[in-house]
Amino acid sequence: MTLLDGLILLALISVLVTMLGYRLPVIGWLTSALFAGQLLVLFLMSGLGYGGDTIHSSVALSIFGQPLSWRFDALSWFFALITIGAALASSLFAAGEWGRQYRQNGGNPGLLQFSLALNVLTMLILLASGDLLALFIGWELVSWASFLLMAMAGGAAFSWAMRYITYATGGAMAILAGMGMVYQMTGSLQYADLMAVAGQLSQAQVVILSLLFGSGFAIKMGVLPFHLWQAGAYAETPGPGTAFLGSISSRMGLYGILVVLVQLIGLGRLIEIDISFTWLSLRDLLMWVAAITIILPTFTALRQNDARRLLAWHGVGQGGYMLLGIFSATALGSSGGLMHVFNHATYQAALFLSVYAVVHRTGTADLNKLGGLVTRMPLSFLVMLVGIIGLAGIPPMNGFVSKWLVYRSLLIEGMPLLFVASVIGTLGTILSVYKLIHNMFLGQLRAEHSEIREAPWSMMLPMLVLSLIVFITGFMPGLALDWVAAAQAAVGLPVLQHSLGGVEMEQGGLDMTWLVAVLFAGFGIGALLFYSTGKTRHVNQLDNYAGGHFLTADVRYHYSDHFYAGLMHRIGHWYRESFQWLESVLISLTGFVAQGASGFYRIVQPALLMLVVVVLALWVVR
Amino acid sequence: MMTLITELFLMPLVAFVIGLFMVLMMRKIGARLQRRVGPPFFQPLIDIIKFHSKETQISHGLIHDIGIIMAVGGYIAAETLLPVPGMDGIADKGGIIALTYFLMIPSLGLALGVGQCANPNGSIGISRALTAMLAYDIPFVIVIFGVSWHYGTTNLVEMVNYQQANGWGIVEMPILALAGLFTLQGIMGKQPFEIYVAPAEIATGPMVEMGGKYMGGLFIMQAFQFYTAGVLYTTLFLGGGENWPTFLMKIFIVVSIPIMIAYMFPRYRTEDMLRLMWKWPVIAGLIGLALVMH
Amino acid sequence: MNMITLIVALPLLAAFLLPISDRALGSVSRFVGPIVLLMNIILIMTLWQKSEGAPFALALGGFRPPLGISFYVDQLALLFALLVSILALMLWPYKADTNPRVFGLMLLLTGAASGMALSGDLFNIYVFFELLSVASFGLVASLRTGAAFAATTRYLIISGFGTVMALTGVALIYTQTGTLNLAHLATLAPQQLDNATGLTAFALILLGIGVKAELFPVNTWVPEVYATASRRVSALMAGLVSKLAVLVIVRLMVLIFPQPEAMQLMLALGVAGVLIGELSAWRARDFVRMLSFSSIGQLGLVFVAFSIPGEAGILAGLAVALHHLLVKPALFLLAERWGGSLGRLEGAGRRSPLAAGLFVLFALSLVGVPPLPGFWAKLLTIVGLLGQAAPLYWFAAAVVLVATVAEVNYLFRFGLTLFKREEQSAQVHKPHARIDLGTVSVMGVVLLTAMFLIAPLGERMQTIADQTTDRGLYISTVLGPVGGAR
Amino acid sequence: MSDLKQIPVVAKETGKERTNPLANVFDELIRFAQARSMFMLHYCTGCGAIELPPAMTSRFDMERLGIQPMVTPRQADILLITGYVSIKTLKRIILTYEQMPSPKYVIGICSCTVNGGMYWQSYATAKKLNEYLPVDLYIAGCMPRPEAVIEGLRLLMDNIKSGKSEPWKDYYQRYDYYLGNQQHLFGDDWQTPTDIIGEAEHFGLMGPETEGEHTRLLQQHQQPLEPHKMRLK
Amino acid sequence: MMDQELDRTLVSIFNEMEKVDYQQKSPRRLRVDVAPEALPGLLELLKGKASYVHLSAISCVDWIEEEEFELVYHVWSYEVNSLVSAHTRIPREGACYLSVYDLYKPAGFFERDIYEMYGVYFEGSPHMEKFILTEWNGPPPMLKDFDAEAYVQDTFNWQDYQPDWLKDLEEAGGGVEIRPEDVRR
Repeated sequence: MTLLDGLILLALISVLVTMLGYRLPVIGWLTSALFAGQLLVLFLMSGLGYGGDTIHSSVALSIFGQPLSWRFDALSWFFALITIGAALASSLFAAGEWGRQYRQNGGNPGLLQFSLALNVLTMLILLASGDLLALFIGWELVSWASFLLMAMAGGAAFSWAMRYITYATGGAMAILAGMGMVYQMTGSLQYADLMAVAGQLSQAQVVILSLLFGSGFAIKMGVLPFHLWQAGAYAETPGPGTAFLGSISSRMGLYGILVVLVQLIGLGRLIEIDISFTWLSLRDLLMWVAAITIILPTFTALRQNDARRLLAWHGVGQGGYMLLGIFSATALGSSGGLMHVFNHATYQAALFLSVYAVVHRTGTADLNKLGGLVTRMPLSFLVMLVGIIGLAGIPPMNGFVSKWLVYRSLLIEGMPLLFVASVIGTLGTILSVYKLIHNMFLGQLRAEHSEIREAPWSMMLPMLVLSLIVFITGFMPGLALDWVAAAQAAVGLPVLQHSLGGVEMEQGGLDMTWLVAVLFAGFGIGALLFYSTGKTRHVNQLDNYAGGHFLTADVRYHYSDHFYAGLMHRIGHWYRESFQWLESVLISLTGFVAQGASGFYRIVQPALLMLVVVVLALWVVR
Repeated sequence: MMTLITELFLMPLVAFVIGLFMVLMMRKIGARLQRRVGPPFFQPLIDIIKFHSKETQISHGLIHDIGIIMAVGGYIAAETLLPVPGMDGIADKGGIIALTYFLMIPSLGLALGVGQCANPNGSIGISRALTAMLAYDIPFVIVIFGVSWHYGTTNLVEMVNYQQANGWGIVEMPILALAGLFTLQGIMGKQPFEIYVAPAEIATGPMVEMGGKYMGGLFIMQAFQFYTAGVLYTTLFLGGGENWPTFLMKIFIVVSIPIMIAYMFPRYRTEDMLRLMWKWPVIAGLIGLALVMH
Repeated sequence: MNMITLIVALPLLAAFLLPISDRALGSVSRFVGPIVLLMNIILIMTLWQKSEGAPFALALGGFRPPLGISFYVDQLALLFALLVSILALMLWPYKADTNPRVFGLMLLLTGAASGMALSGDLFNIYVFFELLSVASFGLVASLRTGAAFAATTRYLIISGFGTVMALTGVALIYTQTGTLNLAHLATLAPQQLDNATGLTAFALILLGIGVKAELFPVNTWVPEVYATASRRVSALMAGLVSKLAVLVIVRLMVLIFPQPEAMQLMLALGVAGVLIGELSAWRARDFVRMLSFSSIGQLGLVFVAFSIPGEAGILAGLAVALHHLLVKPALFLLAERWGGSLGRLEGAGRRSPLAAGLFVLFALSLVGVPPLPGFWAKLLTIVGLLGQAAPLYWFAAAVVLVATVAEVNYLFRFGLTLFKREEQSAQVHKPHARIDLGTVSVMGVVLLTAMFLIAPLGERMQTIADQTTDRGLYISTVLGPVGGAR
Repeated sequence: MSDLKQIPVVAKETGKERTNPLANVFDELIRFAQARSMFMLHYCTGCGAIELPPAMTSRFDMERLGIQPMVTPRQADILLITGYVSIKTLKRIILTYEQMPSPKYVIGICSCTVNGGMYWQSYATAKKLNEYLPVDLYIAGCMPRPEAVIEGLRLLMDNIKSGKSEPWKDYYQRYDYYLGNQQHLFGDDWQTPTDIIGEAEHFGLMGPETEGEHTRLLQQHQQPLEPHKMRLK
Repeated sequence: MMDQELDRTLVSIFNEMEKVDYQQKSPRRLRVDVAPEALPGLLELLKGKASYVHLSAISCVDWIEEEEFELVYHVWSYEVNSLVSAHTRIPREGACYLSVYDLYKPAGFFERDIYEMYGVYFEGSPHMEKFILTEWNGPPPMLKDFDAEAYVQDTFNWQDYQPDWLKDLEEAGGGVEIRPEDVRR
């Protein structure tokens, strides 16, 4: 009964508890306590995070002659930490008043807690997988668990969940095909056998394997060609479910890529393979896919008018950074990619929770119907501010550290166009996150929102803790970099030498503690200079210069719709919705073929059919 | 350690003083181009004192104040990353990538402050300012990549030493320097790319609700902005500061070029600015990059 | 040993006696059928204990094996005979208004089916196959509606052609080898049947028997018949009868036609069946029509699985067949109250949560979501297919995978409409009959236990697969150790 | 061009007595800075504004005096009211004046602001500007030449430097008088978004005549606009 | 240039209508006097047949002695390059007239202005609310019987005139070139 078994057992218990007690009003607190328990068990295993050896589970099965085993190594510990942390934050958020209001509006908070617990259980099983078969089992369970979480909101959520599960099953089938190929090549599905034979695989085999496994995992990760399902599905999930999905659910795809492409097949093999007619190697192609995944979703997010949709599109975009970091295969780049998983999980969850705090109070997430909430919901504003600084990757917060690592490795490797592409992504993020915080919290406070209050404490607590984490890992990135280094070692990537403040390198390293200290010293001097002169006088929002025009409260003069008009004049016509068009072509094609197929069953005259069949059979045999 | 603390305090002060003179130079050049006498010697300083001494300091909320504090404080912190003759500050703790992101903090702070003022002119101005940032940052990033690749380091102090050893950057990377100069126009936010401060159209955009010490803070920020642009360009291409007289002469010349261009041009519309910034400097940058890389 | 014949004889006897006893015993005659089936089950169970795995042959009427009718009873046959009786018992038409003739036909069907499973003689199989078709015509038309009669006539014509083809195939084999005993044929086949005529014979038999097994070109009757017949009959036909036909074909393939062209022919037809079945199910908007197309697709998958050479193929095929045998009838029973178009079904799940839960469970297993047994079946098939070198097998694997995606799409389109909150027209959904729900939940329990006991079940099926592919064992048990040189 | 003395301004020297000498030096510096760096609000109310561009450009160059045209009242110190003041424009002038941060100065250019000028018998123009808002300085002339404008500005600079220029306090100290005149013109429901009485308290300039029956009339139908306080609960 | 004798179309229009007298004011200007009820018809004909498509203004004259308002419609033709001003007289008391907004869209503004300045109400004009004098709630100011100066005297008060303004100026060292007394009257 190893620690790993304890963890999985606890997760199973929490699923059962939520399944049985989903009607109890206190189910939210119960689930949060169970998640806290799981976190505790995880800390007991925290030796893994600092280079400890892998913990094996005592359960080992052999079904149809295939051995199944489970184990936890540094990489899975790192991902499990994020998963349980995000789940704890989401269930705490949903436990208090949010749950009561959700129940009044006809929702079922118990079901939400149950699906959260189920998701965590399935993810732990996936992370603990010891061989390819266990990996696939865990993968399917995770896809179906998040299907439940996405579909529980009913109505529009059904169609998005339907779209998601079709994509996810396509991905799973690709992985199954990959497993079949591996079995055909190596005769077994164990990691060790594949790693042993990976060296001798022919180029064609490596390409097929990496495409099958890569595209399978990429679908869940929302990499470019398969990213259409993610934004809508995450936006339609009820409240904290989105925070959980947005922060960790799509990173399971990254875990898969790390295990199969990086650990088993090894990036070295990918670098060797050159794609004909181009000077790109397969790894460069994957890096370019990641770079484009950064740009396109970010600039789609720029045009969204729904806060949840905007953040969900950013989730897709940020996935590109992680892939870019990991495929760079250098110590700096891969640590940047891995740390970005942790960073993104923290600030994405904080952002989603603060959006849902606003939705809880105002009832809408439409950016054109909000404004000026900073005076009424200051703490939510603070959380969103910390979140957007993290998402945009600006210094004091942790987002900057992981992006710096990725940029630094691109700089050393000498990949200028990728460097510029990812910076374009960052700039796009800065633009769209400012639109988010401006349309929601700044600007004119509407008359109907003047009486709303700050979100209740049960919702505010997880948000504040998350934003604190975002700042602390930004201030002292060494904390997270230790886990990342252990994960790198587990996966076979070169390990990054780092200090508490960041990375010391003679050609220009980074020391965040110094930078943040100097930054706050600068703010201190600025504040000193500011508050030493003259007493400020606060005025009402109507006391504004508008060219001599008298502003009145009933007029909405808050500039929020079509926010970047100038930019859109230049790049507006570049938005061609080409991926939606491609998808609709695929669907209509299958519909056409299906019509042909079912037409076969409408022919009435069986005798004629039989004659044709017989003639065919004889001809085939002859 | 003691010298570092004094450096951390001294560098912003030096930056402020030089920045003031740069603003003065700007207004003098502007006046001379319009065949005017131009403001007296201490005019920028007087303006700032006057702003801070106003009786009324109109504020629209705490975030409006924090915005100005972030703007001024952000630049004060950014100055310590720029090496000047004799003082290196914390340039080695964060290289040129950290510096570019540090320069984004003041504009983000200002954007938040202006957002709270709930003035439509302000919001339109900020959306244009961020679009301008998107416009000039792409060629700027290409230039940074080329420079860091050429010197093999992102640490500004190392770059200066490299240039002291074997010649200025502008000699080895002329086209990149040209692209850098083009983006300098955008970074300093001067005339051709200054649509976000269109006085007649959107009442100076972000600065519409800034009175008293708020506007004073922004004047200080402008001084810092000129200084940072000048010193950064000199550090990257003109061999940085080996001694104060030549260093001052270099940064003043570097800053005077965009200013002279500025007073010749009207303001571009946002989409034309995007087209211009994404065409010529990017092409020049890429060509320079190609030359540097091979 | 002769109890085994009782399994076949008892139901046939009961079937003939039933109409008479109905007049004499009145209502009690309703329970004659289930009692007979129960006795059958007990008989088979005791037989399985006694034979503890060793196959044995039984020559009827005293003739030495190559001549007379001989039964070959090995694990596979016993398994299918047991399943015939169990499934017939579960899907027994308990409704009050069914007239006694339907009971008779059901018993006839079970007798013929178990006969087909057990018999070791080609002609004997054909006779039982004929008996089976006759019984199924009667059952399918039992609802006496206009549509039922029209569907049955079309079904009659197709299966008539089918039986004719099967007969010509058997005749062809007889002319070539001069014998019809399977074991004897197995010894002669490598020399005499390994040529074009052998292949034609196989093709003819394949298509002939394939009618019942919903093989691709000859399954046009499936949607109409399942839509018009009563749900229990179509459950029986889709679940049981098709599997027996497949069993026969596999038996022939293993023993008589081991050449690869035969397998590839079956594979091609199977792949076409999967593709056409799944795609038309994806288009279907009516619950029962969707189920019938889905069963065509699943049967195609069974053929694809069985066409993998060696015992891996048999194992995979067996797994997929058994799984489909359990899931499809359950879904048909659910269709009792949930027939009709997609729109009518909105919110049905909220009214009967147990039925909706079971539907989701079966759908998940059909699609192949792990720990459920469906996953292991699909895994074995895919791994088996990809293990082969021939590109046709790889194409088959690709088709199966794409088909799964289509399966998920149409199954869960129905699944989600069940849970949709219906707004205005709250169609009155009659709750499921208690007996239907009972059988479906029993099948659900069986599925879940299979999930937990997957490891031991895996070994048991592995032994069955080894035994069936062992041609030498078959020949030696039937013809005795001397291996009858005739 | 009339001198300041004639304009009836009753601003007494209030405020705290200066104890330490340094405070005087500091005041001196502030007054010098305020005098030497005046920002002129670019708001052309009437025809006189045509004289301002020549005053700004190369021939007369106001910038040598430290004067720059600014667009928003928030950044401006001087409000130049040029040309006839129609009743409609007067509303905008008062709104802009109240939006300017004090110390603020008003210069009435052109004789139309002094006594109605050539539109003296028009029903639509305000005749005497300093009834509605405290005016520092008048520059007469039916469009005074740029030299006169600059001369006026220099005079204003001297007044500021010598600390004589206090009329902006008068607006707060005698708000009731000004409000009365304004209500007389615009009707009793006249209101502006700025809360003048609040500002008077802020600067400690609440004289006896700040509140009166006119302000009571104002408070009847306009609650002073409270700023949105940042609150948690 | 319009030829000396009148254009045939104009002549045909005027003959159609009775009680119409017209005189050629200058080569390009024609004055037409017509009865109030006939004016819209005339305008319609001018616009339709005689290409007078541009209504440049409607002016109103207050004949206080004859207790009448005179409305003048100035219509211009681009082809013939000539102006027709149609004059008509309407009674002064309770003056109201028909709007020609449907013929000429600019009429909306002119009618609104005249209503505000003279009080002549035009039925059918789209918006007849206050236009320029938003703050004015006195009588229509352009009427002759409105004495603006009297109104100004009692609503506004004046700067008190400082007679010795020149002495203070001279004390301060300034001075004027032309003394006030010998300024040309």
